[in-house]
Amino acid sequence: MKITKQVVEKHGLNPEEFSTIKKLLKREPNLLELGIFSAMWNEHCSYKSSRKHLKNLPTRGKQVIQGPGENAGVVDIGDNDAIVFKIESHNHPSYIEPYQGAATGVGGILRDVFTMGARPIALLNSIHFGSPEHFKTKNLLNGVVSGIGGYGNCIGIPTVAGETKFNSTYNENILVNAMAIGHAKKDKIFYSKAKGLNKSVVYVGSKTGRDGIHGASMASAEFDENTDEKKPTVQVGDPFTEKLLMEACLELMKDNSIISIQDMGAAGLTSSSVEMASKGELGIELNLEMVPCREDKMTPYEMMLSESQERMLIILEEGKEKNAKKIFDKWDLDFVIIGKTTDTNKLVLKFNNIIEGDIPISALASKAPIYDRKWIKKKLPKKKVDLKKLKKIKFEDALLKILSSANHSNKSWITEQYDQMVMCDTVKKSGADAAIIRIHNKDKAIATSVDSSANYCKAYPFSGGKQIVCENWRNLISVGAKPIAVTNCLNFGNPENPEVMGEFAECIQGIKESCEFLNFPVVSGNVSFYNGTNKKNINPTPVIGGIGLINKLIEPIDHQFKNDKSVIILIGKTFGHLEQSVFLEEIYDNKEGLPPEVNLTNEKNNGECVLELINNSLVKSIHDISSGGLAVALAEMAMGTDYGVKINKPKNLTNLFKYFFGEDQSRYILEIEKNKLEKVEKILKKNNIFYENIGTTQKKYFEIQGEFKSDIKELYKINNQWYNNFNGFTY
Amino acid sequence: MNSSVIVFPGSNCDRDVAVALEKLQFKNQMVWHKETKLPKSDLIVIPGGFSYGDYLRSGAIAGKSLIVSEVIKAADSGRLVLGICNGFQVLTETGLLKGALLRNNNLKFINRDINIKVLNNNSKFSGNYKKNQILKMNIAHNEGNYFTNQEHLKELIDENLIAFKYCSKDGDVNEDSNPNGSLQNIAGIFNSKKNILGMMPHPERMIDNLISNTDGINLFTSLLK
Amino acid sequence: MKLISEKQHQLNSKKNNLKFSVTVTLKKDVLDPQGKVVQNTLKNLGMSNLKSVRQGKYFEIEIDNNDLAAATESVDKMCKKLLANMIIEDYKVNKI
Amino acid sequence: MKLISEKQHQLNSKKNNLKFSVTVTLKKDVLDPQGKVVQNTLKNLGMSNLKSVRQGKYFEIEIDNNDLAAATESVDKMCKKLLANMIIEDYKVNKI
Ligand SMILES: Nc1ncnc2c1ncn2[C@@H]1O[C@H](COP(=O)(O)OP(=O)(O)O)[C@@H](O)[C@H]1O
Ligand SMILES: [Mg+2]
Repeated sequence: MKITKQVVEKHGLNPEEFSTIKKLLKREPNLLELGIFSAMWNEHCSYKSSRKHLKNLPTRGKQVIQGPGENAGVVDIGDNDAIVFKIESHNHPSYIEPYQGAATGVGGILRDVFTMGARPIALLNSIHFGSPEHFKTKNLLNGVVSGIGGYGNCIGIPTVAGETKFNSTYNENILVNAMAIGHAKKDKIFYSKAKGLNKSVVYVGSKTGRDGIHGASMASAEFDENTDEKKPTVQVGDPFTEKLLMEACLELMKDNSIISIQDMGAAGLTSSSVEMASKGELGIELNLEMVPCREDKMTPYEMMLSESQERMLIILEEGKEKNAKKIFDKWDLDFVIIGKTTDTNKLVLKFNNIIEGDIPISALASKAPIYDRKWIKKKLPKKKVDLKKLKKIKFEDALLKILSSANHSNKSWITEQYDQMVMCDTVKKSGADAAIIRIHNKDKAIATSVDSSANYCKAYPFSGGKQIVCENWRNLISVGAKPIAVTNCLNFGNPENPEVMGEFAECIQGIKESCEFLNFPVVSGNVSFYNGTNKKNINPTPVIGGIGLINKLIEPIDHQFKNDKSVIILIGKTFGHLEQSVFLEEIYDNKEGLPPEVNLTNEKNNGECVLELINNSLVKSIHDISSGGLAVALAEMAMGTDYGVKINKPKNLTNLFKYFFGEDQSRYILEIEKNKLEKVEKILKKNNIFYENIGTTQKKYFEIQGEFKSDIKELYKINNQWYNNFNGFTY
Repeated sequence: MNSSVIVFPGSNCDRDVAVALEKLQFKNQMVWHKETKLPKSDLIVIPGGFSYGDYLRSGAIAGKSLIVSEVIKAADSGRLVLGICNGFQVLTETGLLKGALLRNNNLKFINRDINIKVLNNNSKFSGNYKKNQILKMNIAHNEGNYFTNQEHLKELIDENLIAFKYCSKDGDVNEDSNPNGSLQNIAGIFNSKKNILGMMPHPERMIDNLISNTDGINLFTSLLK
Repeated sequence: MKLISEKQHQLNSKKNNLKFSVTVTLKKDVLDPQGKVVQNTLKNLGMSNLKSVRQGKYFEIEIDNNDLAAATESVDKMCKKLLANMIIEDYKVNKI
Repeated sequence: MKLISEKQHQLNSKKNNLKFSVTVTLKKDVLDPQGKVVQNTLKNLGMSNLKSVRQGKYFEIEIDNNDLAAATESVDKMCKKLLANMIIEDYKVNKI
């Protein structure tokens, strides 16, 4: 095929990029080579628009074994144990085919984790849909949820936490982010860097089919009216084969056969082989006729660009081939030596002994374009919302409306579709502020949560970025864990749009400040640009996935009230910040003003002090205050238990709604037994923590004195009915 | 007591049940499905999971594997066989237990704590429970909707072969306490000789208060008597 | 052929019902994990001359309408709207 | 009709392959929750004259054998041995 302008354009490369390719090659590429450049140089693989900004993120710390740049991040949790984790987006495929898109998203992120020698121990997800009224939402929601469950349940890894949000900004572009966590021995982590010459390059796993060709390029292009044409690139996941692949890889990893291992993710065989060679500063030569194929007459182009799932590339130590093959035979998986490492620093592709492609590795990796895209600072909203100008509403109506809303209703109809208990180490599952997963056979555990707040980030990307990190930190603290590191998935619109690029740059700046201040480094992550349609970009939606450590798991804590007549303590100052709150959004559809600002010093002090209280067994239950403010947080602590609260209205109350629905940051609600109050107050005072004693628990009723009283069973019912009303009968 | 846990490709509760067995003093061995001989064991467990991905029908393909013909022989000779979740599905597919497990009636995977009632405690598997005792267990399945023909149902009832039924917290057996549409709320059954038990709930998940509760322990300890 | 179908049609008209079968299959190049496993199992069971298995879905649909054209159209619509996912699947409708 | 099928047959013979379709459906007295939900969903989508939906499985099986009788028999065996669970399901084999 002649490489015309159209062919180049179809590969998502612009004319300048194409001329750079010609310069690097010192000739015209053929179609195979063009395809390979297109895969490696697209946003998804090259991070060409984001790299400059990502460099700002803090990635180091005593606890960090491996930061960004490998398949997943690795942190040290002591005793030769390491936690391997990462989050990744699968937004575009999930919009096109929700079940398979979401399922293969889970499959992909799991491979990233077990590639590094870790046995996956937990899955999380962050899913964002359009407004519930949008005609596509129901189908997408049901498809995505069953796809996530379908894959995770089948492979037998518990899905333990996540977040589900609805906002019209995602009407035409949903977000599906999946996170996986694995456990490895610190001295047995595997990396993708190739080493040594003439080593066997081995293909293992499923056969290669024609699926997902151009998938990686698709992930980096906006949707338009012609999205339909891109449809056949969706892949079907095969969790059963992935389970076999996982067990086989983990079995092979027990001895010292592997030099380097890399999953075939986006851009399949191309990116995996280039990555291994590039990191090892070597060349790789592949004999493509050896590649196990699912269909007849597959071409080298198709083999190199296929995104068939459930495949891996391994570089083996000499003489280990036979033993390795035995393991893969046992698991009924393909195992084929398809090439070798070379000293040419080139990717050489042969098909039946004819050289079909020959590209310097550096041209594909280190010399891939990097852009300093134009970006503009967000213009900040000046206006404060004047409550007096809004229609009056009763406290009761406001609270019930929020509790019954799509975003704040109970999500157990989702989480019950996930096996949360398999592996028998799930100490706290979905519903808690963070999940707790015990390290198998030990008495320590990790905590984990994913968080985002697109409304905050839209209004002021910088404080939004700061806030999500803090919210995540708070969720980990709230189950008694010491936060240690995060992964992040940055879902944004079109980076060629300077406003979007500005949102990106500023969110990262915010994330950086919080992570730095809290010693909460970023060890892995993923960027998803081009979320939007026809020039309408989604609200900036960075998602943070955090890990915390519980050194001694004695009495795990959660947010549910435990006793009658306990004292309720509110930690942190309440100013009554309502702009960008759920209250204004749900009740008045008002999205004006700035989001609440985080004071990092208070955040850190409050969190560390709360942790001290928990570690001294002084706290019965605890919940951080996030979207919905104090009232919603209190309701969440009560619903599903036998205990409600009796809250006194504060004396210096300026406005009831500001106090109860304001979203000021760095706050926690603690349930303290009366006889421990003195001790608790002593510690709080010693640490200079601002706190208020706001009421007590009581049986059966949720009560704000003089304002509102309801049976908690009633609240629970209201909180649980959204999905049934929404869904009716589904397929 | 010696036990064996059969491992199929796609089994994923094999480790969980092995942990439970060992914790409760069984001498356990894992048996890979390609093996043609069973080790000497008093109890054979077919664990939960998604053998062969649950492709075709859950349990169908595992039901055709080599090792299963050995399990059938062992069962016929009176050895104890326990099928949990996918294991129950495998047992019905092999015919060791009658009936079939259909899709849950809401067509969704269900993972939830539920209650079951011990209907028959006069068996090797349930001797340590009290009759009509209410247990809290965890279910996690797509196909737990037990179905059988009228004739067999009558046999199950007449011969007291229903081991467990789904019930409410207070022991009510009714539609509201039926999570998956199972016939008569059936959660587990015996074969006529009561040496085989198939059940959808996961007793191995209920042996540790830190994770859940300890309602599953008596099932394993009953066997030790 | 025509005769039978007419007779059937008359029969159906009496009951005022038309019956269709719908088969939904994965598109040619799309991975069929189920079919693959079934195929391997059958081979392991000794079915040596088996060449390939692809698995799909099957529906039997009864329509309360004796206008064949209209009924066929509505079944077609059902396929497009719900029964088949046109991105990875094809479907076929047959009058039975 | 016949013509096409004959031609196809010849074509298949050349390749030495025979192709069958198998449909597996739940027995009449077995509850079909899947079919029921599909039916309700279709009704909710406005398909008012829908009378009933039953859901089953569909297989396309290629046999490397040009003896029709033998091939049909071996497909039948596959059904009995694996594809259908005769306790709850019926099956039908068709040459295609
Ligand atoms: N898609 C999902 N998958 C798993 N768990 C979910 C999902 N959506 C929500 N959850 C769970 O529901 C609970 C409430 O979610 P959210 O309101 O986002 O919590 P928080 O405000 O503490 O971050 C959390 O425990 C979360 O883990
Ligand atoms: Mg929280």
